[in-house]
Amino acid sequence: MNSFITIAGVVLIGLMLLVLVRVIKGPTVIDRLVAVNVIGTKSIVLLLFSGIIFGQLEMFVDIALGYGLLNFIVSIAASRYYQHRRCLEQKGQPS
Amino acid sequence: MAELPIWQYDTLFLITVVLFGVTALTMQNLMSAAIVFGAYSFLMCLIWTAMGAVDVAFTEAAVGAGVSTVFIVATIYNTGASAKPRKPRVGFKLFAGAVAVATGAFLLSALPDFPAWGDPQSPVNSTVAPYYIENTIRDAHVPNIVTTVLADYRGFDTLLETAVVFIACIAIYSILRVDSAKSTVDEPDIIAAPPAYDPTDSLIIRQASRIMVPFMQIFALYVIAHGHYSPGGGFQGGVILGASVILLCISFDLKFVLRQWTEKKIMLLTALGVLIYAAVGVACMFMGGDYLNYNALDPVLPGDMAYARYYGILLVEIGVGVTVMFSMIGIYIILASNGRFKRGL
Amino acid sequence: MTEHLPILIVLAPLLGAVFAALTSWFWPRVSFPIVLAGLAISCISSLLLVFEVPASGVIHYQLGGWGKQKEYADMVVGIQISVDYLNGLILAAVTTIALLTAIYSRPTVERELEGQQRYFYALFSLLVAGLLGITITGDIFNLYVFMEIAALSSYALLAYGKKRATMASFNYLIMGTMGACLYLLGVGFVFVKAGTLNIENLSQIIPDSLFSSQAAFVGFVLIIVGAWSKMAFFPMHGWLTNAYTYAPTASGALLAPLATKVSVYAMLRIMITVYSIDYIIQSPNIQTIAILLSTIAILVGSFYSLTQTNLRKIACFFIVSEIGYMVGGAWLANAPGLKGAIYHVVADAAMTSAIFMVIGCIIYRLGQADLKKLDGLYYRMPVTFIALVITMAALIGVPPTCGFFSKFYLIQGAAQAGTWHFVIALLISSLIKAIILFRIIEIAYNKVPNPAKDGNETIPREEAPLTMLIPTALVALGLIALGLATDTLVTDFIAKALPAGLTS
Amino acid sequence: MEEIVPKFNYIVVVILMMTGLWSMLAQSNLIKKCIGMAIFQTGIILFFISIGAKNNASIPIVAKEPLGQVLGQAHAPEGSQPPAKPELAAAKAKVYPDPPDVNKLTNPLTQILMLTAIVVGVATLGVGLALAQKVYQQHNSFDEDEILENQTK
Amino acid sequence: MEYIAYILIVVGLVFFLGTSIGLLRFPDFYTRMHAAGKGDTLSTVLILAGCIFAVASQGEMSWLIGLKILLIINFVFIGSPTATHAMMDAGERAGAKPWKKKGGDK
Repeated sequence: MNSFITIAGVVLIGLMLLVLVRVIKGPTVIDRLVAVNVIGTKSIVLLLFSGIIFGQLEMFVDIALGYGLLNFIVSIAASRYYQHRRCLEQKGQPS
Repeated sequence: MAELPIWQYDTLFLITVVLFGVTALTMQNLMSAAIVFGAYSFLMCLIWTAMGAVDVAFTEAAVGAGVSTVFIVATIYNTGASAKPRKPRVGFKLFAGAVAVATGAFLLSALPDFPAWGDPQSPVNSTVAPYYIENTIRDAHVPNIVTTVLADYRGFDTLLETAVVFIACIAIYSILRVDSAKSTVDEPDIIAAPPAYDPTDSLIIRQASRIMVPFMQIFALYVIAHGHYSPGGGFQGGVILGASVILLCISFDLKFVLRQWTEKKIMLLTALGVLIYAAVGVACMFMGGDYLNYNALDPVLPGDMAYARYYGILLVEIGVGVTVMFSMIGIYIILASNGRFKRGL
Repeated sequence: MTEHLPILIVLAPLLGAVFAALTSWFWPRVSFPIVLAGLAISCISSLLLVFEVPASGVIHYQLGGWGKQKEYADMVVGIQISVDYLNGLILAAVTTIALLTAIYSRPTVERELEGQQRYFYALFSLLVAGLLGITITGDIFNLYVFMEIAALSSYALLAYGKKRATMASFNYLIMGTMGACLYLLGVGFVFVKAGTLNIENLSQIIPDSLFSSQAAFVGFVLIIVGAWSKMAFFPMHGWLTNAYTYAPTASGALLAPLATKVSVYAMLRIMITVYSIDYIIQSPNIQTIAILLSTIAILVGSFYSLTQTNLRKIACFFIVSEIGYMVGGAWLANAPGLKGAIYHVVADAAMTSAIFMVIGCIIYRLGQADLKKLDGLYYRMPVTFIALVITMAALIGVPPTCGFFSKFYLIQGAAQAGTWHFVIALLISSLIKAIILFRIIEIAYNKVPNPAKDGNETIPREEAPLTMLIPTALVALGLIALGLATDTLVTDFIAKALPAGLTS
Repeated sequence: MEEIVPKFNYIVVVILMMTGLWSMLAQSNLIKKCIGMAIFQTGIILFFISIGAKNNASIPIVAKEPLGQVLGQAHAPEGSQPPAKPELAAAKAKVYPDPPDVNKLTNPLTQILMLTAIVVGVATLGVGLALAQKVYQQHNSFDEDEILENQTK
Repeated sequence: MEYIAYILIVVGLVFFLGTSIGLLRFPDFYTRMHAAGKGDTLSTVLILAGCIFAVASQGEMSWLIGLKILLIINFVFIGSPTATHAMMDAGERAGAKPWKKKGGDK
């Protein structure tokens, strides 16, 4: 079981690297935001995987829960920023 | 090389994290840099779990996901996001690069002298640390060694750490606070287009936060109280509590929160937490022990000597939680409202 | 309660600050007396402790009651604070100057920071707590935390100033954080090889087994460079002048004498106690580099001070050169050099405090401190002017002020080590300070303004208010008193603070 | 290669720290300086956590079997009569017969140090951002060169 | 039990593969949002559910852990779509341009 979880985790990280490409490339800020949000959600999963591998999931599940609760604050804050400022692709605003 | 439990994760994360760090610094837009920096701290949190440092990971999760990126976003909201340098500064950059490379080479010159990674017999792991691992349970009945060392063996550090958070809050207050009633300067109209933003549009966000916030607060209290048995404690719980209020600020309105948490309340409670912590120490002194020696509190706390430490740790964790929660709220509100405590992100 | 004196030194200002922050929302007038009381308690306890050290030896205080553990090779598992000959003296100096500055600062704060002084005294007190903590702690990580406490409050105190202060404070934040980070990294490198953070344990482990370790060497260099950038030593001195020049008077008067000196103390502690003098002698390369850098620092500071016209900026460049004295003296690594360095830490704290207080008085009355506009200062503010002359004399090194004796020891040490360039730099720096003194005298005493122009018969006497004048006069007189007490200070305290191996 | 593989961590740490240091020195944008500062700090934290890691070791929380019993002991007798002190101590002795194996738990000390360092880092970041914001209010720019031009004007 | 865990995690990973490819290959913000918003939430929920079974199969199941993972699923289920909504709204208001076929109506 553990080896399966380890491999699954590695695959997950590999796919996260694909998302990372979008973070680096992403033409506008909001594309990056989407990609980062995906990475944040997947971090919860990886935290639980680590817990299973360490064999002490009850310790890690708290962190994952905290993460799950906090994860979307950044996304909402950043989207609020664009809702108010509306300056995604203005002149002189490199992205 | 013997294997760490999950070195595969660790190696991959390390490479990724360097990529993220470099990416965050090369972005030409500050919002991008802030967002990538947020992702950077997600990954840092994972690295620390992979190395077995759960409390650190929890703190980073709370700080990275909860507050630090939001602080940067709040600052950019009140200023501007462009990071195009006016001058290229090529020569200076090369010079700084040379300094950095030289420093790095100097640091790496000590590499052969280091113990191998994960060696249980290295000096760090075999000099003082075994004391903590072997005696925590006996001294304080707290299974989470990190909590005991944090609040008891090195409790003075934690008092100062709480003081640092408190200082940060009052420092930011005194740097940025402008009394808009007295200020002669008008509020800079930083929002180019007038905020023709109808708040009813955000019904979904509001409802979602309305569901999440109570859970966050209950969970944070659980984290503070349960820090003796699982990762967590005053700081992490305090940050989550603070983040829950910050979420309210973001999804509703700054005014909505300020109706409940006035400036005065926030700043007073920030100081109160440090006072709780320091007062526990002073109480120890008056009952005949050294400063922060919770054993001296044995007569007034239930249980045996070790339980006096157990409850002493709980008391100071509450103090840490209070200070951290209100400092985080205070810092966010000051940054987001440009020091005016009126409206903001 | 006497056994709790060591912790009271730090705790009193800390608690004073917290109470001041609380009361500032209800009774703003109360927070200043509370801070003053905290500083006074701290001052009294440190003075009591200094005189207790010769009687009872080094005083250790275990926080949380966690002391040495027999079964674990006598390692200290908690945090220990300790007072010995070296830091007892500096504690007394820091607390006294802080108390005097607090009394002094009241009128200037009320005038300069009107309407925004809610947390000023809380931050003031926290800064003092941080500096005292750096001095008293016996744990290198704890030292880092105290460093950050002092640093964060000083950023805020400096940013209280007018327009350019903010950017200067930001630059200070970047440099200060870099220094603190390098220090922390150095602690990490030491920790890798030694496994403990307690200074007492480290002072046994490092000379025993780590003299040839490259990691310990890298750690040493990083810690020293970190301390250097905190104290604005030569290549990293850029932040200091702007930060202190544009700060409000009260912040400048507190920070300029204390913050840099305490960093010098931290460096001395790492050099003398944690590593040992033998270690410095064994690694001659850094010794040469450090002495060379301090020579350059002295020269750069002195020459730049000659080009300035703002008295505050001149004083800031004096600090840069004085730092060179102390660092150079410490790295001479012989008995007279170290004596001179330690003595100069105390003396320079008093001298810098005096000069910044004098400048504060001048600014309070005249609104600026530009050298060219000081004409007739002697007739308008005689006490202030005399204090300025005494201070400048001490900076030059005229006997019987304290400046003379510290220079005497430093030159003796440099001669013993054969580093003549350091001696020459010291002399040039004295000469330049003398030039500046004569310029001041020429402007302030010889240029008599014409009173009839203003419609007055005589030049009006307008000294600063007494709460400012008395501390200024006290510190200026203290310079002479320190000079007269040199003998007792050196034989009873400083000579005993030196490591045992050094013969004089 | 045998030198590098077990010490791969340290190399990455040094790269991270130097990225941060470079950014603090060279970037002209104030916010980026702040971000670089944070990266430098995380590099140091990573360094400390790396030196405290142990092979085949678990997280520094004492094993879970006794945990449930301790929970029962400590919190159950809320309404009922709490056991007398010696009894409780005896029960403790039963629950934790041996101290935990040192090599099976990672080093807690480095983790505590770094908890403190993270908190200090956030505090510094906050103050840095506040100062940057104030600078922006005065000069309407985050660019260091532009601010210098403004000041000398 | 164990096989249910395997299946759930693998299916979750497949969905995540779809998400990443979608994020990488789709041409504009709105279509990427489509991939990220749905695939991400679904795959996370599936893998987390897989984790519940994985823990159960190892015999470490305590109702508390199960409950907490269910709570996490709940919060991801609330939080992730909310974030998606907020980002989409922000993108639209801030003026992200939808992709048009090259040579289409210009």
